[in-house]
Amino acid sequence: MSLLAVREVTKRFGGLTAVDAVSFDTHEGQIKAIIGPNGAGKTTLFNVLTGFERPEDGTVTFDGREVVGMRPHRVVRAGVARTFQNTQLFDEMSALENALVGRFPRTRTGMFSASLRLPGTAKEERLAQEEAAKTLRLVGLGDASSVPAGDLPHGRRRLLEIARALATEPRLMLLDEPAAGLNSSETEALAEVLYRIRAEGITLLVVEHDMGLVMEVSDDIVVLNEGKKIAEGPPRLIQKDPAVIEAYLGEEEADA
Amino acid sequence: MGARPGRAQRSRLVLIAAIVIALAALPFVYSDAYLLKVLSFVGINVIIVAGLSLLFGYAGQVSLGHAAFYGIGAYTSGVLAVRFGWPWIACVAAAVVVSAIGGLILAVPTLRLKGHYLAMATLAFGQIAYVAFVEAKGITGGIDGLSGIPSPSLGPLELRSAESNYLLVWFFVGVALLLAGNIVALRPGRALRALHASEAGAQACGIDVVRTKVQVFVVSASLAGLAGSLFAHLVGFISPSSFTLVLSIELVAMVVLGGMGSLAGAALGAVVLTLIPNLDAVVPGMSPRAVELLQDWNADIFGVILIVVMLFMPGGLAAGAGRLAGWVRRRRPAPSEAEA
Amino acid sequence: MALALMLTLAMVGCQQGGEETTDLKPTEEPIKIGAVVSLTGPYAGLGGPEKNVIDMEVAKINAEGGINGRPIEVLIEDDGTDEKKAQAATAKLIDKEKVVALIGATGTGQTMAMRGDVDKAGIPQVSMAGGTVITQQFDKLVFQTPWSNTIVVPYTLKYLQGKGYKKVALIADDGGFGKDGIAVLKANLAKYGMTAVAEESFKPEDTDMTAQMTKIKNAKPDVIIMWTAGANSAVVLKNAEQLKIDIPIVGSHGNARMELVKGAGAAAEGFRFPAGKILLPDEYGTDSEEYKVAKSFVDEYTKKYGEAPSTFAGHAYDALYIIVDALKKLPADFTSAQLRDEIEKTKDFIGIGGTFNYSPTDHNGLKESDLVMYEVKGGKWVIAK
Amino acid sequence: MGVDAEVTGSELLQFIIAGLKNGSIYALVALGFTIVYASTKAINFAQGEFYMFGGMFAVFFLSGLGMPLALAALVSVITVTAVGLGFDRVAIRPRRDAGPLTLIIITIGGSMVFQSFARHAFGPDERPLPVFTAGPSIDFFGAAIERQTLWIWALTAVAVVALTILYTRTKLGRAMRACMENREAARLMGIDTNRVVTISFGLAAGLGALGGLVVTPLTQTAFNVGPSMGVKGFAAAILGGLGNPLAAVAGGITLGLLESLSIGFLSSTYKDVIALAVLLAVLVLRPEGLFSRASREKM
Repeated sequence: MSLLAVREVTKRFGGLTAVDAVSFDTHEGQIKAIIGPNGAGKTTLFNVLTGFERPEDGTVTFDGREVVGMRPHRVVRAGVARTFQNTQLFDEMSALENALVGRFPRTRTGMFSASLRLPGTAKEERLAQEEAAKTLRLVGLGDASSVPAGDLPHGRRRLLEIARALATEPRLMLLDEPAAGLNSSETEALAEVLYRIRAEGITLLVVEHDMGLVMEVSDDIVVLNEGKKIAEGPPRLIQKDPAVIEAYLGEEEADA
Repeated sequence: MGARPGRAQRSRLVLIAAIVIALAALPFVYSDAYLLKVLSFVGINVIIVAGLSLLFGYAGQVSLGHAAFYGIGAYTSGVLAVRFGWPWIACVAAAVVVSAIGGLILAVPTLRLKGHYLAMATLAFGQIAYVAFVEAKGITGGIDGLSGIPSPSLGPLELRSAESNYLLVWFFVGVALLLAGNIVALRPGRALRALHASEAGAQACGIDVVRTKVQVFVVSASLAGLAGSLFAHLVGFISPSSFTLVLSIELVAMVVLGGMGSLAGAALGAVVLTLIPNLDAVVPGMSPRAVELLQDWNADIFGVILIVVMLFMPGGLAAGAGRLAGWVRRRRPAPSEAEA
Repeated sequence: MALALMLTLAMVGCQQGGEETTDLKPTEEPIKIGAVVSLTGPYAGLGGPEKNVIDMEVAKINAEGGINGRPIEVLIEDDGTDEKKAQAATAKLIDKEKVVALIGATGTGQTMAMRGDVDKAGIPQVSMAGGTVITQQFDKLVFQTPWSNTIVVPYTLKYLQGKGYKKVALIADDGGFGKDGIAVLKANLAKYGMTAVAEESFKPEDTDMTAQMTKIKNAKPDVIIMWTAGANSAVVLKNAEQLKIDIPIVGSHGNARMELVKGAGAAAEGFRFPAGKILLPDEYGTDSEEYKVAKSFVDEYTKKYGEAPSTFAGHAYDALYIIVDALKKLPADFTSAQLRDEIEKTKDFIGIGGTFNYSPTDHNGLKESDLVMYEVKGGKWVIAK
Repeated sequence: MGVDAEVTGSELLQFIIAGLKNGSIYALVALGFTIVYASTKAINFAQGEFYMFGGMFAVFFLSGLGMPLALAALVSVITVTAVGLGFDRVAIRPRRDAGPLTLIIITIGGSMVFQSFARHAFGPDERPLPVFTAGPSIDFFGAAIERQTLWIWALTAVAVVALTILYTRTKLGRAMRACMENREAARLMGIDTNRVVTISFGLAAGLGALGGLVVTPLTQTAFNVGPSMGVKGFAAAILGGLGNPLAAVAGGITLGLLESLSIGFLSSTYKDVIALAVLLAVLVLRPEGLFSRASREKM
């Protein structure tokens, strides 16, 4: 059974169709990549899958529940976490605090109980701290827990955002270009982290431009172009797919 | 909170304890009605600013209408006491509830607004509330104000003296700061800061942005309402001119001057800016001429302090004090700064 | 904590030291009176002359031997036209300076705000603000010196009735003065056979009233009554001129300021307003006692400060001398209750605003006969016919 | 009052004239807000004081120093522009990159100091200024237009045209517009953004001063007239849509008309409430302002 089922999702902005009747499935324990040239609609698709955008058409089912119409925080609580292409960290908060915010859906202390420090809040806080620290260690940021997120170098910011998403205890994680701006050793470390996450039993859906990384880590690839799905399959087949090659060649020509 | 909670936290607790004891002991060792009255006004502003700090300093939602919530609290309390003879504690509770409702009424339609647009919307709300205070003469007493508001009382115990009112106000200051302090130290406080830094990031962490914004607005408004109630019973007379835009602007200035995202800073900002016009209350032995000059140049001093702090203390008084403390600590040979 | 305690103790020490040094002449310890005046904020223009008068007259009283040999000292505090500051100042004057009586405040709101502390301390307060509420919400400790609207409005309406006007248009600011005036006007119009055909208001800080005046023009009243005190009075007159409204306009005692005549220029010609006789002391008759008091006050003030005193200056003069006259009648060991009683017994006190007669039911003390109707002619005040 | 007579055409015209007159002043102040906002993203709380200074300095140069009216007016606008430039130099430039909040608090401080300065220097009473052209008001289809109102319209129009030329025809104006769109990008393009901020403070001060100057003959001026006009100008700028000069002008005119028509058809007591309620409705329904096409902030 698929964990995430995307069916005929269409999202338009004015006259532009950013995502055009896209369907695919993601299975439990997979690392699935979404690739495509710039403007193919990958980020928009992510926004639809996580409740940030509402599609005009189509359904998104996660673990048997309809995601379309859920607001983003509900989607996270249902078990889908995400990162952003432009990292959305809380810069003035420490790395640990960022990860602690990630614990939000798995903790309960509200304004009222916090203000009075009702019984249970201290215990919950302590556990949350431990969990948050654990996710930091998992991505290799155990040494940076007290550093403000704004002071971290770019590569570590990407890792911190992953840690924060991990802290929400997701079953599915959506990573939007996690390797963008990373150097090769950082990218290798990232691949390592992705395997570790999968080892935790978490399914991954990754938008990525770094083909080396995509081919290395993903079990399955969806290719988008101009909002449409043009191919889907394992890496070795995708590499040879004429439609994919065509789409990428087009982009290179445009860039040149 | 740093990596070494032990020592830093201990010294902070000692500092807080010292402040609490000094404030509580003050009226017993030195009873000066003027000083106590001024400090009561300071305390009232600290309570409002504690709430505004949550809303603005932490969650980044600006409000130029907080004088309205303060006024709603004051009028609720005053009207119920004067016209309906409610007991004091019931008036306080009603003031908190009614201003919380006011916060809800403002928060819901303005949820989508950010920055200067939110500032303008809250400003408009404040101005409309002011007109309501003036025009609802049958209830509020109109522009002439509402007089004869009784002193706080608990059963047969009536708190009329400056000392008892001072202690009452600062008791509530303590409560307000404790509640707000707990909020910011725990999960909801992190949600507020997250919201401020990145709404998308906060949503991606499962934070219900709408609900959190409404909640913090309500909490903030109810603290202002509490302060308003205390004010009404402390002074016995309220009129619309105590709840104007000028006050709202001053309150925002207190939060920024003290330090965004710092409760202690905001409180410090409130203390400093409230004391300026009545500096002679805390500085003993000022000559009448000096007092006269102080009053004449009050606005200039206020303005110059705002400018100078903003120019030379990025992050406000709290950050400035923190840097000063850090400098002092560094002057002493510290054993090991084991920080990453 | 020990540090905080030490600091507190040090403050106590300092304070006691400070108090001792102020008593330079223990044999003739001054009688302390407190004054709460708006020297900054919107009412700064009113409070300034009030302070001037107090400074001038206190020096004069002390030069003439003070009160039964004791000098007086008036401690002036600025309330910044702010009620909270007025209260802090009151607490300071009562508890720290131990004043025997309070003058002030300049504004009605500030006066009302002082009441709680005044009641607690049980000392008399003589306000320089004109709000009806001050003496209508009666407090046996609180007196006032300006004409309240309950005196000025009937006087004005009687005058207008004499002119045969029936339909009036009302325009007022929506601050304390204007709102109070409108309320008293509406309560009294019928008594003088008049009806209101229009009622308009504006905010004290508004800069244009052509829309309001257009509506008034449309209502075709016999006379326009304008109840406001600030700079807007001139704007109303100018807007009326601009709209070619040739309906007579009558103002209030809040218009007895030369700034209005200067500000409105030609538009002020023919404008009438009621006020005390201080503007033209000759009205008293040059051989009367009232004339002498007013004339010497005007002359001294003009000599010292280079401009004629405003009516607000007169309110401060009256407040000060009402207290001083009461003090003169009391023994050296008087109590505040005695002082209050003595102020209430004030009879035929010839002041600047008129002749004061306080009673247990009347803490305003003035009568309609203390007023005259003025008219602006050739940029000057003359008695209106 | 229940005695409202029919509103005739000439009265309606009179309300519109009043609205356009006040609206022009609001527009000049709103322009100041929007120009500073465009370059700093901050609201200049001292804008109302520039307005106050415009009238106050003119009074001082005229009655205090005996200059002829035209010269006094000109020197006043120049002086206030210099004050704006000086304020930027002393208090804004050192913390220009600290973010809008810091700048806002600095301008609040500036507004207090300016206001207090005016009280100390010029006294607490209101001060008059003569009209630019004496004479009775002009009849216009049964409505009256005061001569000074023509001056207000003329000078507002000149200011708007000059500003449009500056923005569209000069290199400086293009730099300012680039800053408005995206300050970082403008800096990368080699535009001296510091200079743009300085100039915007000077322009804002000059425009505010012009507003205060032309209206003082009608209203007189005093040390404390700034804040309430500041609020009106801010409201007008928001109503139109922040950051767009033409929208600010449209916002100012709209606000002026809204007020005078509220008085004319509804109630003078609630005219501000009505204007503010409309403003709130606009904010809630169209947060980007009535006349601005600027896209809403993206996620």
